[in-house]
Amino acid sequence: MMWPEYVTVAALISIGLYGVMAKKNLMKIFIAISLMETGVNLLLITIGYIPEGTAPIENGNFVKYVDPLPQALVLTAIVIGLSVTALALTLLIRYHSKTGTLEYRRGMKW
Amino acid sequence: MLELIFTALLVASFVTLFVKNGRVAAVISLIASLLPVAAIIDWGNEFGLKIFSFGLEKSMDFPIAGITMHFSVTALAWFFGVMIFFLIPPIMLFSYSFFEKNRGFFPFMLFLITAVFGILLASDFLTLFFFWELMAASSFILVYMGRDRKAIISYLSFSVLSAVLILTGIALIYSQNGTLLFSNVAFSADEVTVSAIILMIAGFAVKSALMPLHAWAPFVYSKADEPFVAFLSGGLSKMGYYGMFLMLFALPGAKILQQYFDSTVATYILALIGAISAFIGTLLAFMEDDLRKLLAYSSIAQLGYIAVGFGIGSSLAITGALFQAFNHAFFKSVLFLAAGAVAYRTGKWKISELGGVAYKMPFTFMAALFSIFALAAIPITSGFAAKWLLYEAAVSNKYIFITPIMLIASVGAFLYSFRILYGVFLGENRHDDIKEAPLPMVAGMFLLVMPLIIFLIFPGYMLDMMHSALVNAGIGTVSHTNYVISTGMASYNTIAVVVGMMIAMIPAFLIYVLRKHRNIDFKDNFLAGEPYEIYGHISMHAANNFYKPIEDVLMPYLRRGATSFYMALYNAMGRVSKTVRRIYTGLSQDYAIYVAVFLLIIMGWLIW
Amino acid sequence: MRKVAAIVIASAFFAILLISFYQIPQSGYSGSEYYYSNPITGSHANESVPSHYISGTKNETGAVNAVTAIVVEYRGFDTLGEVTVLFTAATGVAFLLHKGKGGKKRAEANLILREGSKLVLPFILLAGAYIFIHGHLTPGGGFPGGAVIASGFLLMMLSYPKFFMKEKPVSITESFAGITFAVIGLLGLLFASSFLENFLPLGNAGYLLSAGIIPVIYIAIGFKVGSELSSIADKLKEVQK
Amino acid sequence: MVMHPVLMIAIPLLSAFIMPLIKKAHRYFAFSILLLNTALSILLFAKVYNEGALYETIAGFSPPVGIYLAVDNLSALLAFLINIFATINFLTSRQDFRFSMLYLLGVAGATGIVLTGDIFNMFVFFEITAVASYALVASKKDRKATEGAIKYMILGSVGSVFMLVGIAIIYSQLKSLNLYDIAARISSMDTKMMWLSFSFLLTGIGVEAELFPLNGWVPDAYEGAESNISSFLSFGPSKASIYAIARLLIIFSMSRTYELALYLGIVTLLVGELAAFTQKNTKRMLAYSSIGQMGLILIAFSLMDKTSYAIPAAFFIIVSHASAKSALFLLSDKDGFGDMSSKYAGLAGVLSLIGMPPLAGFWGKWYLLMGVADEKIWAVAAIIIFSAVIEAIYFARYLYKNMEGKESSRNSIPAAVMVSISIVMGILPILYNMAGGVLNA
Repeated sequence: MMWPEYVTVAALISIGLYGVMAKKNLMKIFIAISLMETGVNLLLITIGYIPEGTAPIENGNFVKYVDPLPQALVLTAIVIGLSVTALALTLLIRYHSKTGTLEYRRGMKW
Repeated sequence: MLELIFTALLVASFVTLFVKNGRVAAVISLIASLLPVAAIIDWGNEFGLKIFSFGLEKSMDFPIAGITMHFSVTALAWFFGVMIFFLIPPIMLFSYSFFEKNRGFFPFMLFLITAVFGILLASDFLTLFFFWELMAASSFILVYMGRDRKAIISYLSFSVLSAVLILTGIALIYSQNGTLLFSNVAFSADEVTVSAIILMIAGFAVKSALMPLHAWAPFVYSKADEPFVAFLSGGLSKMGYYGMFLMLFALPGAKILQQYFDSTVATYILALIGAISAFIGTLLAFMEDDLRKLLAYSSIAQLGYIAVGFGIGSSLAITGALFQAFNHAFFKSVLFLAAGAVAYRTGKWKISELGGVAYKMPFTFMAALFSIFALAAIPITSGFAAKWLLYEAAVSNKYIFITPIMLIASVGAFLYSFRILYGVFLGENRHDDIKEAPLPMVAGMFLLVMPLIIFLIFPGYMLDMMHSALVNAGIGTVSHTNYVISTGMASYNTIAVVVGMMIAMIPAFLIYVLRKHRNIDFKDNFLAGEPYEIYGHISMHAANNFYKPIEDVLMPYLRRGATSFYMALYNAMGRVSKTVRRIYTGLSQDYAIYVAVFLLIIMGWLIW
Repeated sequence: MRKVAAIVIASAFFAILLISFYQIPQSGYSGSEYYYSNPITGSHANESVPSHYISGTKNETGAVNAVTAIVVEYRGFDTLGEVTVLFTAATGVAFLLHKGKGGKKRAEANLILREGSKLVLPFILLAGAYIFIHGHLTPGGGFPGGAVIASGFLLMMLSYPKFFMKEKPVSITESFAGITFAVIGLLGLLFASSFLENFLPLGNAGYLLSAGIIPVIYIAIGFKVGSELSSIADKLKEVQK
Repeated sequence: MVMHPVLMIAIPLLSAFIMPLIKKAHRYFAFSILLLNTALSILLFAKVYNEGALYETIAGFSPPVGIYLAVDNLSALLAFLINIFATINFLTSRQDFRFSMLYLLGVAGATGIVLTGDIFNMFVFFEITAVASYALVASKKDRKATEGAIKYMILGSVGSVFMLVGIAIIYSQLKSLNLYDIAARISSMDTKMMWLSFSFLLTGIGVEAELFPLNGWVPDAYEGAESNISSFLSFGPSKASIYAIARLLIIFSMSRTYELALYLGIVTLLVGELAAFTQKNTKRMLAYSSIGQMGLILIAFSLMDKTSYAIPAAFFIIVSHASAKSALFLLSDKDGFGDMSSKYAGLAGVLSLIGMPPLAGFWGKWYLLMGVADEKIWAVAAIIIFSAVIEAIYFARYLYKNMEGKESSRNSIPAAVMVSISIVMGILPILYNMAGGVLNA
């Protein structure tokens, strides 16, 4: 059981969630989402990790390799997170230029 | 052959959709509407109407959409077919003059006819429901053309209510029986079947405008095109009773209900609802100023009697009910058409604004007059025979509560018929510049009056026609000859009655012919010869506020009727809806809280 | 009020996540409880999926880096999707921000930064290219390589306020790289039996020219990611106020 | 020709990559690709229908090791639906080549969700569709569209994080990402972990599938977006996601999950219909109504383990909702049905949604109530009846409101074609054989 990693994961996701729920500024909300994504990526890596494992690159001498699949998944997840962030920034720029603020003002409801 | 009729109707419907000229469309529709009539006449050879035969098959299995639709004509369906399909050609004839341009009445009317044809021929529940929904859809579009908000909303919501109730019932029956064919369905007295029967009857009751489910009728009847309303009231409302008859007697649901409740309470409630419909419908009718709404309430009332008959369930009662249904189909169609013809010439619907139309439109008046006689069940009309059978059934079954209600309602029918007669057709002549309705309209109305006259003299023919339907349902028939109906209590000899009435009429006729009479101006009549001028502008229109005292007494109670109940429900739903919409606060932070809480809750629910 | 609710919910979340992570086993991936079954044939295997990757990478793909083998070969379809997501985002950014010309003038960077970045740029690009070309041999690959390349252009944007990526060459590179990836996939369908299947000789594992289509795809990805990230940065910079 | 389902994903992706090179003819190009995809999906369905479920491995590795596509009748049909509606809807696009690219990518993503047999791959396709949809929603370039897109994006990102957590938990237990491998070995999973992963996945996918209470973004995004994009959202991502939830239910085949889905469906149905009841803004009303319909579909899917009517019911509701609601959204750019084809589309669409034959909605209602009656779940029957009436009322109001139209919607002909598909689907016999002989009484 790897306490530090898992505590970090849980903390990142919870803090991110808190940010999404409580922050008014949209920029901060997207930062919070990035935090959550980082937390999940760390979770995936941690799941694949074996104590004393090495990177799964074969170099002749047999050693204990860590699980390579989560690393591949994380690669994908990072890129996806990056894409979403890029698009989010774009939308925030637009929102700011339309309303002059990064908070909901007289937004759509009901 | 049978599929040819369906195809021809559908093709005609599509063709008329693209014909802009109303006359051409009317002719096409008229010809197409003769097809089901021909089919009915052909099948009549088996069921008691021998005219001619061209050998149309009686059943058909039609595979469509991966399922098989079963069609076959039964005695019951045939009787209702006679009732409904003979209405249509005259209505089409009427529409020939009524619609200058084809705005969609004809195609959807033909579609509606197809649907009704399908309902009557259906011999399994899926087919029945399929065509039932087609009927609902096409009639909704016809209502939609009336462009009235309340009519559209109420008709669509009640149609859907009816459809889902029926569908649920069908689904329950299927889950109990594993089959949908009428011939294979065997009811048993368990709660699933009983609730299925009750749900389906409630669903059918919507279409026949029984009292708590009637709220759509006044709006729809007063706003849609007249020929359609004539068919809606005359024909489509009978489809509800067809379904009820099917559920109660053809598939013996009435027996099951009796078995399950160990008493006739369920059918008694049906009869009671029918009687209340008749009573309240009548009350509402004679206070109504809008001619079409008056006729709508009158329809509700008259249709209530049929439910009474079904509820009583004796052979006498059912015979009376079917007879009443038949009469109502024709006289109410004529009345709506006559109202349409009057409006066609005058452009007015309010009784208080009409008057003296009969002087200019005598033929319309005659058709309407006869229908009103039938409606009010005056003894020389076929309406009387039907009501008489019903009363006798109610009395002989000791329905001591229902009988008086019906009698009062029947008296009420006189009251509002009088208003139609006097307020619209007689009285002060306010319309000098109108002329008689066009010939096709008059012809249509007179064609519809014909059956009323035939069955006035020969009610036995009517009983012959429903004979096999009743026998198949195991109900038994009333003994009769062509013009004598004999029940346990008495016998009704139409020849004697007609001759008696004639004899009574002779003195009046002689007086009219022999004595020199002079026409008295209406104003003199009204003011007993005093000079009109001294009164200034007084309303001489007797139909205006005619029943004011009764209205003053009853209106406070009637105002809390079903319609206002539905309105209250509607408003309450609106408030609930507004509250629910508050969930969507428009803040993504709140939504994120929902997501997180949802996740926590389902985790908790699943794990612990 | 909202903050209190958020704190309560977030801490509940924290607790639940911790409790659930507590139960995640760390016993590696080779236990018999992880033995997979083939969903098509229904047969059961005597190994788990990750151990298949570890043992089979060299023989089945010719690559040495198991992560690369998974990213490009075993789960190459995911990677195609991933590239597509990035592509979608880049397109979206361009779609939503296009014609945002100019922005306020910024002060020029100082001489050292300007000249220095000119000096390092080729090396950065070279390093990026090295990373994605050797993706099947060493840690790294198309994505990190592309990101390094984009960082070079980002550096240029920072030091030269008037530095703009030319839209046309960037988008053509982007397109061609994407087309290469998809076409290689389709060629796999044509020459071998399934989409993205290797149809080139595997070569000697451990050498640069080995592992069949992996280097080709990774080079394409490297170009694609590089150009996309640069164009995103460029677009976001354009509208800066 | 050997039919490869992967082409239905690869070809749109490839053509999206090609698109910047041929900016001029982008509309024709994208349209022909969509047509091609539709044709492929028809071929695919024919093949699956005749030969049974189809598996296609990707990159030549047998499934749990590699990714594979698993196509059965339902997924082939859904792929067909998504593609054909996308084709028709695309006729209404009037924007530049980037729009066409995003649109193609969105469609490819939705198709991928439906076809794939791998949970992580599904996640990737979810992201493709989602990212494309965010951009498409924002394409209107006004404040409302941006706001809707931002809300969609925030919830979508949170959802995707949760989905990934769910995937991670499953992976930590089974070391496999293949849906069917997971389904086969789910019983060997620790129960608590199983429920955890199920909750995370349900929440993650539920955001896209518009389930209450995860659907906060729905009304805003639908209202803000251009009408053809609202239409796209209602037949593309949402339908693919609800199908993904159905798959999730099949994988975690436990009576409790089905029960949960049933409750969720009921709540979603009621909230959606009630919220639509007094909504004055047409697009918002349609959005709430979509939520309700999604609940209905989920109710149908949640009866999957009990009755064979469930899947046909869900399918027909999906068809009816996808065609009719998309058509109504297309018409919502103008108030009122001005011309003949928009009148037809509006009326037939509403009639399909409230379940009139021979439109597809009728069969949905029919099968659903059959299933409910089979199971004798009275409360559900009552709720369905109640919601049907509510729906009828607000749609009647909608029809009334739109009756007097002076100017006609620019999208009226595509909308009419879309609704016609609902009719064709309602009559096409082949679909009923799917349901087996249950109807041949």
